[in-house]
Amino acid sequence: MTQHPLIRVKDLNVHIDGHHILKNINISIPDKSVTSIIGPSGCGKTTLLKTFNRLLDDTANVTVSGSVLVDDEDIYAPEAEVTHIRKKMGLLSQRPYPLPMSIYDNVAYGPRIHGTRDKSTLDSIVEKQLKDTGLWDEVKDRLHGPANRLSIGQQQRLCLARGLAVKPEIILGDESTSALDPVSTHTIEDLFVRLKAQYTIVLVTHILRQARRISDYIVFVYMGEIVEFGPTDEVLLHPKEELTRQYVKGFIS
Amino acid sequence: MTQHPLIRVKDLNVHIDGHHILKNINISIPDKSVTSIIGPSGCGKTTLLKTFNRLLDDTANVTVSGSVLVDDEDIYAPEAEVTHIRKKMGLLSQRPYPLPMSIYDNVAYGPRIHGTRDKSTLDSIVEKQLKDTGLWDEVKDRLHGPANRLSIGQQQRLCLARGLAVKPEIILGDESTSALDPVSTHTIEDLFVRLKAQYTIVLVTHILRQARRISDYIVFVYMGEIVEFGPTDEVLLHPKEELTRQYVKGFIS
Amino acid sequence: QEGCAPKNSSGWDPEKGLQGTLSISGAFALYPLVVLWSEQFKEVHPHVRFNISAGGAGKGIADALTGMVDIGLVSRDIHQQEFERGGYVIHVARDAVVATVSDQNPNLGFLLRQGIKQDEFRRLFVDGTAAAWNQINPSFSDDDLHVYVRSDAAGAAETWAAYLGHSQEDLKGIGIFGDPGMAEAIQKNPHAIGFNNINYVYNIKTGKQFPGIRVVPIDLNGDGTLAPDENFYDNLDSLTNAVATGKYPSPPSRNLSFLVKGKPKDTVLIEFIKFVLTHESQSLLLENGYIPLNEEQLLEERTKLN
Amino acid sequence: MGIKRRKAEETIFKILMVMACLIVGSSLFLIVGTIVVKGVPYLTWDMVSKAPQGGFYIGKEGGVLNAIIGSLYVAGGATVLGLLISIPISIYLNIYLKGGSLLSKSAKLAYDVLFGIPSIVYGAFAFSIMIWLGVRASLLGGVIAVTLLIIPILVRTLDEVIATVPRELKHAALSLGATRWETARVILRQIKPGIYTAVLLSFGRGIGDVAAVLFTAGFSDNIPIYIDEPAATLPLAIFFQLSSPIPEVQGRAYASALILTLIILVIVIVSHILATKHKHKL
Amino acid sequence: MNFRIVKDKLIANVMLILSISSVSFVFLIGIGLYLRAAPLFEEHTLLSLFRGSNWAPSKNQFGFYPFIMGTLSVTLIAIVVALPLCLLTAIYLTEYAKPGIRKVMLPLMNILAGIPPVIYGVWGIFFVVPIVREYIAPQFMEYSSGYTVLTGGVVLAVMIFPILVSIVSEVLSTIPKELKDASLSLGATKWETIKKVVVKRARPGIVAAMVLAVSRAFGETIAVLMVCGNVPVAPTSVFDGGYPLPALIANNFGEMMSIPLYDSALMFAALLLFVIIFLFNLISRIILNRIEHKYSS
Ligand SMILES: Nc1ncnc2c1ncn2[C@@H]1O[C@H](COP(=O)(O)OP(=O)(O)OP(=O)(O)O)[C@@H](O)[C@H]1O
Ligand SMILES: Nc1ncnc2c1ncn2[C@@H]1O[C@H](COP(=O)(O)OP(=O)(O)OP(=O)(O)O)[C@@H](O)[C@H]1O
Ligand SMILES: [Mg+2]
Ligand SMILES: [Mg+2]
Repeated sequence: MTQHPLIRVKDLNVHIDGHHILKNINISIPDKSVTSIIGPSGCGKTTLLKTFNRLLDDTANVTVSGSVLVDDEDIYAPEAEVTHIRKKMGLLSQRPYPLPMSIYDNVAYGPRIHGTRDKSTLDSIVEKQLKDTGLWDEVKDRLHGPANRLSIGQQQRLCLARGLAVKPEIILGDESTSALDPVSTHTIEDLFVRLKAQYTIVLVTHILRQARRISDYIVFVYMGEIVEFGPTDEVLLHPKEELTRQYVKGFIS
Repeated sequence: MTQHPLIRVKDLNVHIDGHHILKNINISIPDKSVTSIIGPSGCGKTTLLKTFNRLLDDTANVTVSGSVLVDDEDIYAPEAEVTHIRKKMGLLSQRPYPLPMSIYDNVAYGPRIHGTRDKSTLDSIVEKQLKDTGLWDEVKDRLHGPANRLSIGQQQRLCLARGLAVKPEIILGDESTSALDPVSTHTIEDLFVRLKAQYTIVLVTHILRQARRISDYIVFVYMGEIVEFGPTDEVLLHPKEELTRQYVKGFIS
Repeated sequence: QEGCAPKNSSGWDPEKGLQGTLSISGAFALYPLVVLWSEQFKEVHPHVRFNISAGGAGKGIADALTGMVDIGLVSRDIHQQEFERGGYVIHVARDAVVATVSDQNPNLGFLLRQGIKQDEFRRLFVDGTAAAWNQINPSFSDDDLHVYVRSDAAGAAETWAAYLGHSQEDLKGIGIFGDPGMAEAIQKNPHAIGFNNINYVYNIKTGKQFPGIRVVPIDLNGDGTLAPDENFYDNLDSLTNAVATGKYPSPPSRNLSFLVKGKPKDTVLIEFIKFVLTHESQSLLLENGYIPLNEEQLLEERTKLN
Repeated sequence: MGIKRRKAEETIFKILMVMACLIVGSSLFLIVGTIVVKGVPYLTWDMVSKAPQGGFYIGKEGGVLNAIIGSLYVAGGATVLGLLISIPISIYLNIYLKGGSLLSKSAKLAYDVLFGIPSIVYGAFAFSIMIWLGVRASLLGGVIAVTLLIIPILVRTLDEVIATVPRELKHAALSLGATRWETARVILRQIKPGIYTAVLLSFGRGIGDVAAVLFTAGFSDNIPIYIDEPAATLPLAIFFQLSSPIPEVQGRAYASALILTLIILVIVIVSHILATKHKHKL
Repeated sequence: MNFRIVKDKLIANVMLILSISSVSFVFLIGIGLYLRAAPLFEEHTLLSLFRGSNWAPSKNQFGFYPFIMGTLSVTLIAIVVALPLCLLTAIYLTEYAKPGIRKVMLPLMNILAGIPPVIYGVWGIFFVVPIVREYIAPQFMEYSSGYTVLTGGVVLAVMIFPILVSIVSEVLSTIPKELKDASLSLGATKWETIKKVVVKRARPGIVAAMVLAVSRAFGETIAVLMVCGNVPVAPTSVFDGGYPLPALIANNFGEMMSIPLYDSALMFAALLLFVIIFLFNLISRIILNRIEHKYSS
């Protein structure tokens, strides 16, 4: 871990409805690299990503304790500026939710609220993002049609494009390719690899091959706890913990 | 194709909002086997599955022409009985939607409406289905908690369990493992393989390896048309069409 | 629990005496009285049932004329069309409408001393052109004049208009809802003039006028002063006396009536109306702010039943 | 547009919202306050436990039990009847019919129109029919008129709420082989809080309306026992007592209004409990 | 099994009949009103009824112009007052307010929906009339009684608060949290999320609630008639008295229903109101359909 840790999580605990969902999370996520979070379904990966972004704030019966430091700023400090934090971190949620507007407006939404008004600038942002995510050809004829008519895979890519259009410093992707075919998956993976030169990327993924292909570090979460964290090859090929070994066995064999 | 074709689609065309989404589909899906539908995101896979089930019926601006014969009964015939057809075919939708009730009630919903009232029978159905889908251990303590609090992957397995509890003759699974970790995916794949002895299974999947592992036949759809249909190995290893070759290239290499 | 009310035939039964059901509906003004009367009637004739409901004079008339009820309670004049459809009217009580001002009215002294003539009232309420008090009578102050009339269709307004030779729709002014509303509006505005039923002006128990509100006397003979025999507004007794003897003109005093369809034939109905027209029943009126019929009127109404 | 300006905009609107909420809240509190202040001095046990005895309306003994029971019968009966009619209609329009069909469009238009028709017109309409049928003012007449009055409220509110249910939910139930009716029941479950809102709105409208019952329910001092007897209702009792010259009786009008408010309060609380109980189960 | 399907079909037919009969009910009311108003047309032309401004039934003068203007102005004032207040309140309650406030305010709305119009009228006389008379009107003119279209509009606005706030809150609260999260995680402030996403998604519902509220305002009777002065003259300023159609009907129906021509005139007033509401709804529905079409899934 040579790089500067950008996100530092200290003693994070999350309770939902009295259930202890995340337990004593301590982790430092390095700058300018791809970190993958893996773990069985329901182990708390999505919850972890959401705490980075304070999206659990207004859910009923949720208590979050501990601290999350981003660029040495504690985002759970009372004086923290949530909007600002969220702009800095782009969360690409697991279930794509297009905003109730056209495809174009979905992508332009972020830049617009952050002050870009110029039509041609917006046009080029939209085009670039849609091309980057491989959606351009599929939707270029109906940019002004409603976004919720897209297929699920298209929605997923649209939400990716929308999230990347605000140029977040940190990208949090929650199973961002789960609904995509191999070709589109490839496009997105390439995109992430390109982006990591400038951004910090945290991905949740179930596909160990994908984790292997694109990530520098891997976090293995099990039942709300971090079991192992380290460089990709170490965790996948020579896991220290028995639990990890069990989990990646399918991959190794 | 030695088996008896169970679903026969003839000259099926679907238009949505004036766009030609499915074009001249002709296919016979064989009995007691697993058929996988593959193809790039947005090519019309979900739409095709929905036409098998007449779920497009109530969407505005949709026209369906052609015929779909299930067991030699045309489901688009005016006198066809939709509820009956839908019971026969269990559609597991791409985006899991738990019903607004408890986990238990979600699974018991189907058996209940189809006449099972006995508490202990229901209990055993619920337990069996949840065990089959690998969810039992995760939820057995909160069977009567709300289903929409589950993680996405858990929801997906719940919806699987719910759909299988009806004991449909034909299972239509739309990317049924997209949100699952390798272990759960494995459980589900095994389940499908076991089920095919009695049922006809049609799956949409993006993971070519998965298609290879579990399916007997493969349909490759591209831009609303069926490009190739045949036994798994033929299509994946020795595709006849150039388009198919392109698509499965990533897999072959 | 629910079902249909038992029907019993109406008439005379040797064992039970009078028996039957009387249905009554109509004006709110008469409703409390009729309820009282029916209670007393039932003490004598326990086997008579009453169904009394309120809903407005027009509703009472419509009900009575279509045979839905036996008696319609009426607090306004009966229109020709209603007579033509068989309305038969028996007066059962009297009421009076008086003009009212605030006791803070700058002209109160003048008003109490000289009253207002009929044609001055007409200028106030019908012409609607005067904007200051002295445009009505030069001896009044030049304060603003605000005329209040009733915004709801009401017997009182109809009667007041009839006194001026018009109908309610010809009265011009700011419409106020209901008698209590009018009394309150008058109390609050020293420059206003309006009209009320007497029981909203006099406290029934003490017979005195309510604080804040004063009756404007009518200068009956138009001589510009209020002679002692024109001045009977001091308390409720003297006013009701004046109404009963006809010193206070009609209109603005008015009849409250029962309307039945055709001349009544049903025994129970006739007995009840007769009962209402007895002195004993009439004596209830005064303590409720209404005015009993005098001897001649009672006789006249009773003969309508024969 | 810097973050400061955007934050400022949010702050400004937040202030506006708080002000709006205060205005709305305080005007409403004022109304309830008026009723409480003017009604409490006259609120006695007799008011709620006795029917008017002779002379109640000139300030003597009695209470408005007849009107309380009449109102509960009328509003309760109408709400139940209204639900029985309007739930099927809104289900039909939203679940059975294809979106955008002519019937569903014209039905929505029809209900919007019906919603705006003054209650006096419903009263007059029901009254005309009653005269035509030879039915006199009675509990039944009142229930029918109020049912007509609240059906549009129920249908349109339910309609709006059902329209927000995602289509996927409907598909989920359908593809399990549920009939449309069974699917409808799942959706009703999802919108239960909305149903409470609709019921409360319409019950409130039904129990508070004067004009619809004025000609149809009649007004009687007897506690209604039979469905074809005239029945007093609270709003009419309030209306009527307010116009009395006697301060005592006017005061009782406010006490009656207070009773009415308390009845609604109880119903709001009970349905709230039902609603949260349901949420717990979900 | 078959029984379920038969049941479903049966229910479908019952519902179809219910729906169709409820649609025809509108026609029934329209036709009923027309028939009862018909005697009036024998003596008056439609145009003279619309344009005439003299109201003197006993002299056979039936001018409805003042009443139409009265209705329109009172309703307009009510909407102008109520709409922004209620939208802001509903948004505040669903999105910003602490659960405690929400738990008090929303049930309060339901209680208020049940308070009889008479009480609103009395409240108007106690509070709104004096405020208009003493404080607002003197800023603009010499004297006003306080019984004005403005007063009527304000009281009416308060009366439609409950329905607007309840329905709009109900619609807003059904917006999925994920959708809001999507916008928030793009760095939008909460307000921006509400303005651009929540309100947009809820727009059909909000517009429908508005349409309902306006319809209700057109038809509200007793409370308005107690405070708006009821002078049958078309108002020229908000401080003039006005006389809306429902007030005309309610005022006179009980008293005059036994006089045929008067009765017809009142039924004509109801018919007029019916037509106004119908046109309003038709137009807003056309607009609503456009919106729905654009954003529906
Ligand atoms: N109203 C519409 N107008 C134009 N195109 C539409 C409309 N509705 C759906 N489509 C298109 O229909 C196509 C088929 O969608 P479908 O959901 O069947 O795709 P899919 O193959 O399941 O994709 P995925 O793998 O992403 O789920 C998509 O390209 C979608 O954009
Ligand atoms: N109210 C609740 N009561 C009990 N458990 C809850 C509640 N809400 C969430 N959970 C649990 O929290 C756990 C973490 O959920 P999360 O969505 O973070 O899982 P995940 O790792 O993202 O899973 P997936 O891979 O399926 O998306 C799940 O097991 C879920 O069931
Ligand atoms: Mg997750
Ligand atoms: Mg799909």
